[in-house]
Amino acid sequence: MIGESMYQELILEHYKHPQGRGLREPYDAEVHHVNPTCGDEITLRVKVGDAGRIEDVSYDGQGCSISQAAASVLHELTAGSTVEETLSVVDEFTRLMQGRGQVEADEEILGDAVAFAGVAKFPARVKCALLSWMAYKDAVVRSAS
Amino acid sequence: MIGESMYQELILEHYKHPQGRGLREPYDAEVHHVNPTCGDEITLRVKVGDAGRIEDVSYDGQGCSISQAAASVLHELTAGSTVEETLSVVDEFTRLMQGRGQVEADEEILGDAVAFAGVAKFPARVKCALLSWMAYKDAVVRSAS
Amino acid sequence: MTHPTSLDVERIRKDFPVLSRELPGGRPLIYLDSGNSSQKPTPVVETVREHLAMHYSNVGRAMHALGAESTEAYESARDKVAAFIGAPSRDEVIFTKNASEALNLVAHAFGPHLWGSSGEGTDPRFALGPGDEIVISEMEHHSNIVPWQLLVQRTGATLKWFGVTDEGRLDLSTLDELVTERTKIVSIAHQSNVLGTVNPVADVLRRAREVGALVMLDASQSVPHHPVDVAGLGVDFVAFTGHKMLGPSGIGVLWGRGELLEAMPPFLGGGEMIEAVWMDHSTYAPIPHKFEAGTPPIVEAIGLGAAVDYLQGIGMDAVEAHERELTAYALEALREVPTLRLIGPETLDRRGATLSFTLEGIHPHDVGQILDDSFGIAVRVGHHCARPLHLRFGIPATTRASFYLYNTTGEIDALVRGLHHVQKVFA
Amino acid sequence: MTHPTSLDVERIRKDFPVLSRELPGGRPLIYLDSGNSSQKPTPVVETVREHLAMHYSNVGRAMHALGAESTEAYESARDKVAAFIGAPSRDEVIFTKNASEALNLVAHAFGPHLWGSSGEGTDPRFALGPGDEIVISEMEHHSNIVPWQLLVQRTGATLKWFGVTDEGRLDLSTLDELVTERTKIVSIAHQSNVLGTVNPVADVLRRAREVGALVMLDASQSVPHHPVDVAGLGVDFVAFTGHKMLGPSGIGVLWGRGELLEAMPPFLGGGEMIEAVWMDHSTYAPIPHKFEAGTPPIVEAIGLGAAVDYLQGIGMDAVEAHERELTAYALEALREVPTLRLIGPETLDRRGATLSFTLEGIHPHDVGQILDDSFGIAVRVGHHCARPLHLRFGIPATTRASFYLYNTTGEIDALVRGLHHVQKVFA
Ligand SMILES: Cc1ncc(COP(=O)(O)O)c(C=O)c1O
Ligand SMILES: Cc1ncc(COP(=O)(O)O)c(C=O)c1O
Repeated sequence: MIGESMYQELILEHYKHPQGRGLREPYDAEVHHVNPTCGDEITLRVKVGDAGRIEDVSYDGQGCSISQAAASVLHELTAGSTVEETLSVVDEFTRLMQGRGQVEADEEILGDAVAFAGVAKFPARVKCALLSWMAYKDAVVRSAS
Repeated sequence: MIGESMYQELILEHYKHPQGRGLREPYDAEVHHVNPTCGDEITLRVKVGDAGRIEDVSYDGQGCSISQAAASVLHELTAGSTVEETLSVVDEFTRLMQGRGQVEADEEILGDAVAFAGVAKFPARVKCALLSWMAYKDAVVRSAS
Repeated sequence: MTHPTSLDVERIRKDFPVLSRELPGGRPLIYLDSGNSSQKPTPVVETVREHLAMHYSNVGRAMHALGAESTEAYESARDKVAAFIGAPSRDEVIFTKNASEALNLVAHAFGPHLWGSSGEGTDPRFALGPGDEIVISEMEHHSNIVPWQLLVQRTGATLKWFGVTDEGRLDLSTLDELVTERTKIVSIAHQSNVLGTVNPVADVLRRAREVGALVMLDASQSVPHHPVDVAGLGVDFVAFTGHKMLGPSGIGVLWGRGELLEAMPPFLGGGEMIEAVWMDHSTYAPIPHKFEAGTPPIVEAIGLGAAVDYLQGIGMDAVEAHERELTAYALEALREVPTLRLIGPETLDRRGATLSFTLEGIHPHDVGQILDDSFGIAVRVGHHCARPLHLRFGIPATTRASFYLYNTTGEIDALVRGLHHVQKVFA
Repeated sequence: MTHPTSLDVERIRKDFPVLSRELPGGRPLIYLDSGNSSQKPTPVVETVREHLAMHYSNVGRAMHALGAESTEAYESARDKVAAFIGAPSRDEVIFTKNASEALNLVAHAFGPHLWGSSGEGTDPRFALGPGDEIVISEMEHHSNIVPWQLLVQRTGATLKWFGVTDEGRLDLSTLDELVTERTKIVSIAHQSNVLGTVNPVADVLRRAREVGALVMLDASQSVPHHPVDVAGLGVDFVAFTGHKMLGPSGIGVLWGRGELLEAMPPFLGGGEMIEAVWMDHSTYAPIPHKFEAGTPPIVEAIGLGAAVDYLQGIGMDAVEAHERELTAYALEALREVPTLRLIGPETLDRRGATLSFTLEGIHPHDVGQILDDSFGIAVRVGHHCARPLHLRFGIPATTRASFYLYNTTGEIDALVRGLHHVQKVFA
């Protein structure tokens, strides 16, 4: 596999061994998002604890390796961070994904999620990568209200 | 002026010295045709005599040199011929004009009207050349009914 | 008689410089996505370049040397396309920007129009309102679905459709209930862009004629790959697109029976489609110009003309025969890939060189991207703008390989090797 | 500060190979018809060639190396165009096939729509029926007249228009009576393609805003020749066309305020403009894709991107200044031609480099053709797709010379010599 590949080992790892997969209790909000273009779907729950710290992000869904791995990476990155911190990661991830491969990823902020940089060149795949992240953003907003 | 020119001396001659111009009596049919694209217009009268011979084609109008010269040449070519003969000339002239410069003109049939061959390359001018000829065809049909 | 398969694929490949290109990372290119869009041979590219650089000007309206050259080249392209599809008259060939515009153009001809001020009432064949029906099929490309959905929303008419059988054929068992006296037009694909199925035009046409309905073919996937004779087919409208038949992007074609095109109201308004304009009304140019508003895709039409020349130089019979050989080979070769499920006819009977399939447990997105990443194999993955057809088969997406005159059996072997590799990666 | 006129016309001319071409009969080419369509510089031609030959594939939907290259190039062209016209967002730039399609697209947004099934009602700003009014002007190109005529025929609304003064200015004396609470949209040329007049956008916009009407500019003749900043102008929609600004044929642009584009119903239906499709309804993609049905003019957009790069490399200020010099020179030079009557402003005040005129007793068709025949001078003759404007001046046609960055004062001298010759021929 070539260097530029979209299929970084890390993505395949997360796809084959998803972190935190499965829906768990307790949770503050649950959302269900679908990508109508390709049929990928995700159900995602958020539990926010004291001081606005994420206690758990649990999820289930189906779709391609990109959408599944993105959910797994999301689970890892959010664990233990404050809502605010995670939302800035979501923003940076969104910026990277919508940058058509022209945007430099900020590894400081994104951590493992930089592995998705190659996806940004394929508009049709961007939504796969963003599905769980958008669901997460939605769930966080709902949990606050 | 170059060889391929649309402005054959003959066209300029007819434009400057139009043959048979002016509306005359008697006549069997009168028509008025307009080219809405460029505003050229013509009024044309036909007098058919014994044995279907054209006795007179008289006309008046305004427009570019091509449309004016075409009417003058028409007057000359029809004089003394049978209706049938003239209609085959009209057909050949139409074929030449609509041939986009790809059609060989039949000089036998067309006589002086071959001078218009260069016009066929300019779709916007084809209608100028055809204006009086179409009016003539129309007038002949009407004179017969 | 020459053997119809006498197509020299190695010589042909030399005309397509991109086929010898090296992709980033040193991958070769194995292009199996011509159903999406085809590559362009050097004569087409050079025709476009030469015209843009040395002969360009606007057409029709310009009365100077360059104007004459451009107009002649543009109108010659119309002659070429007309001859290529057996159109009874060159004036029946309308240049659009793609097949989608051609389909929308016909859809927009229907309705309760008020063309009164230009002296035309609605021709009864195009009068459409509540109670009237339009029939399409479940295997259509979105471009032959959405224009009709928008039309029934505008007019209150009803949209109906043929189902698709498990083998990927048009389900004609309901033909007589579906196409009735209420039907104004039946619009179906000549060849499916997913299944490869070639539809039985004559059967549909016979019923449509019985009830007085018009028939339109979306020939986007047939005209590039088979000899197509519109007069012989006997339908009313045919739409196709230049970029799938070796031509440039930005050019499509609507062919229609002259008498119908003349009866239709104009679609887009603007320069070139008029006869005379006053502030409060206009009269329209004769066809084909009536439907070509504004500066047309000049160089694109000329490039399409060059593509038609190229295809005719090889011969559409030879193209068809070559693709048939590739299809036979691929149907056989794909059989050995474990868990591969073909969506569409499994035999050569009435099908073209488009093969869509799924691999158990592996999302087509992943199949396509690994094929590309690892081997430079370009296939299409997703629903191929035919989502209802995928819903029909209960799958969100497929992987599609589609062949053209420049493809080889060696490339099909590479695809099979690639699919084995994909299965290893996701094992 | 650099002098704005620092445009090296001799260097620029080398980028346009056709300008050194010899026409049949050994004539040089003197191209004064850029208002009709411009010539193309080598970087544009080469970008088109290179993309067609080596990087081509369909965009958006394709997930392979060529698909990524093509998509990236296509979407970059959108970025370039957006930056060129100062669009607040790239998503507000919609690629059409020409300016005419852009104008028709906006006209089709109006009506008593039934977009219910896709969850959208008609936005009140686009609801149009009897009693509602649309305002254009008497100096419009047919492409900004006929789409509105067709719209009022479909809907029963009323079309009104600004008159034109004897000097060729928009007659604003009736502004308040013309643009009223009943007006839904005012659509006018930014610069007239016959008169050269640059219209006072701010005055019209102020009144439109007072009454809540939308404003569209037909910028086909301004964007190629002046720095244009759509946000600064403050209007709602702007249409222009690639082939007049050094780009290929087959590509146009609609810019619109994002919020309005989102509120508008889709126009053409098909692939790429959808979010999801079922047989009985569909949901639509976000802008810009919502308005780009089917395979877009891919290579054409990329070529337009290269044209924008070229123009920006020279600087639109420099282009404008150069054309201003040419216009000043031409206004002066044409004065010495006997019986020449200029139609349009006689001074440099608010006018572009387009000069239309008549010669007494000589039909413009004859003027144009003799200029071409004898000297290779390409001008446009006729009504230039603005027949109502010619009716307004009581003339069937004019001769029009229009200049661009590659023209020289020497070419204007040739035109003047040519006109003297024409007068001799017909004396
Ligand atoms: C002012 C104006 N509007 C609209 C158009 C139409 O542009 P197009 O022919 O590219 O659609 C033109 C040019 O033809 C024009 O000059
Ligand atoms: C069957 C079919 N119809 C219509 C189209 C639409 O063609 P275009 O995208 O050129 O409008 C396509 C291709 O995309 C197709 O495969």
